[in-house]
Amino acid sequence: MTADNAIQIELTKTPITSDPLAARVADSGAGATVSFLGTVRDEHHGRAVDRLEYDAYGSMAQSEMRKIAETIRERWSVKRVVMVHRLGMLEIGEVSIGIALSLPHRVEAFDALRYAIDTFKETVPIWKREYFRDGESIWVEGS
Amino acid sequence: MTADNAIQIELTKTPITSDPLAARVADSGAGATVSFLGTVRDEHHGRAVDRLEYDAYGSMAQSEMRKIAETIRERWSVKRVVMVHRLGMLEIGEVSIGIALSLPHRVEAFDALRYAIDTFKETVPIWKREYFRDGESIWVEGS
Amino acid sequence: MKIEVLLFASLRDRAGSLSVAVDLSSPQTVAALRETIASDHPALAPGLAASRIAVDSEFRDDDYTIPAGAEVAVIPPVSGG
Amino acid sequence: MKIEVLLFASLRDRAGSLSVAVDLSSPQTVAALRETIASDHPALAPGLAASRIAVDSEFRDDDYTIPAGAEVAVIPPVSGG
Repeated sequence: MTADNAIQIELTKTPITSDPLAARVADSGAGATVSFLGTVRDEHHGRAVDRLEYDAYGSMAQSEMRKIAETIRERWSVKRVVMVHRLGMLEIGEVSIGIALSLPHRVEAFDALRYAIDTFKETVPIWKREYFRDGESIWVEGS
Repeated sequence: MTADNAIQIELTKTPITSDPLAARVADSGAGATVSFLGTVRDEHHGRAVDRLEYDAYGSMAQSEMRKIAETIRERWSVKRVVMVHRLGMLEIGEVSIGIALSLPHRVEAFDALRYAIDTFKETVPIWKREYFRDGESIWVEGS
Repeated sequence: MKIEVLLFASLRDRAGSLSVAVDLSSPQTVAALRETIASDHPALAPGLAASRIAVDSEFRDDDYTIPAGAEVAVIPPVSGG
Repeated sequence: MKIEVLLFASLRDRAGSLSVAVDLSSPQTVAALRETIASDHPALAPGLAASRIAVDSEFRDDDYTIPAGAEVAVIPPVSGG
């Protein structure tokens, strides 16, 4: 059902950069590539954040990520999709999640991308721990 | 009204790569970065395409691109935006347009990105000439 | 049936461990699992109520019967992305 | 008023040049410009009808009066992106 490299799923402890993401979904039949990067912000509800930690239920996270990729390929004319989430400790400005997908035409691109990130935030078992500047840290549950 | 580098507009004869685009809109207050890349497809309405040429009314193209950038910063909470269009001759798979923007939260990202590319295709005076494999070439007018 | 239940995020901190063992009597449903964890580990009860249960990496409703040897996990509301 | 009108895409090919010169009599509106180009350069008439007129890099309606020294261009439907 899926061509070589049509779906690429990764959990990684090393920094995510955007260029390889877009390049990894290149396809001669694709006229549009869209990508989403989530980056660590310096505040959360007005409270200064120093850094974040992400933990995952790895095997299930990868299986839920794959489901999202398969769904967007079934529902829209997505050619290729790459979905990467960072784990471990992240500094401000670092990329926590990267999603890129390629399609023949742009019209479906935005709905497919929005579905991917919205669904990711509901179903993929990954949790964020926020380390505030004031020294406290909390697990965030729900987004 | 606009911070340093909040709006970056370019017409370029050199290849566009995606990484610098996302990196160029990085902002410590931004939690989401989205990008759109348009790439040259190998066919148009079923007819094999060898390459494309883009020509622009340069000064006006830049002014219309700037208007789009200013509008998305006014209408949505866009922090930074970069908008680049390639001119001259392009091979299959090369990037013709790149738009990247950063925002505090993802919710507005997709509408802002869609508005930017849709409006670009209506208002920015740039024209595409398609060179078909059968030897013919035509200026495309309207998308 | 003995089950090792995987914990994550705040539940892991509350339990002070990566998992808890429960002895599940018949019927071996997700509902029964929830009740057993809550009574054996009261500190987990509030977080558990807000969590979903995954069996072999699939979210399962309360009436689902847990097969022997399954990998079971409590999934608090996720916050990745 | 003499105006050098910039051409692009297929209009440039049809004219065989990057621009055409027109001598615009009063009133110097965009509508008058359209009529003058079409009558002086009949080959441009069909493409012109489908095009917008830009004056000093702004799209302008037919009733707009073109100021002296303005940069004027015929903008066929665009196809960038």
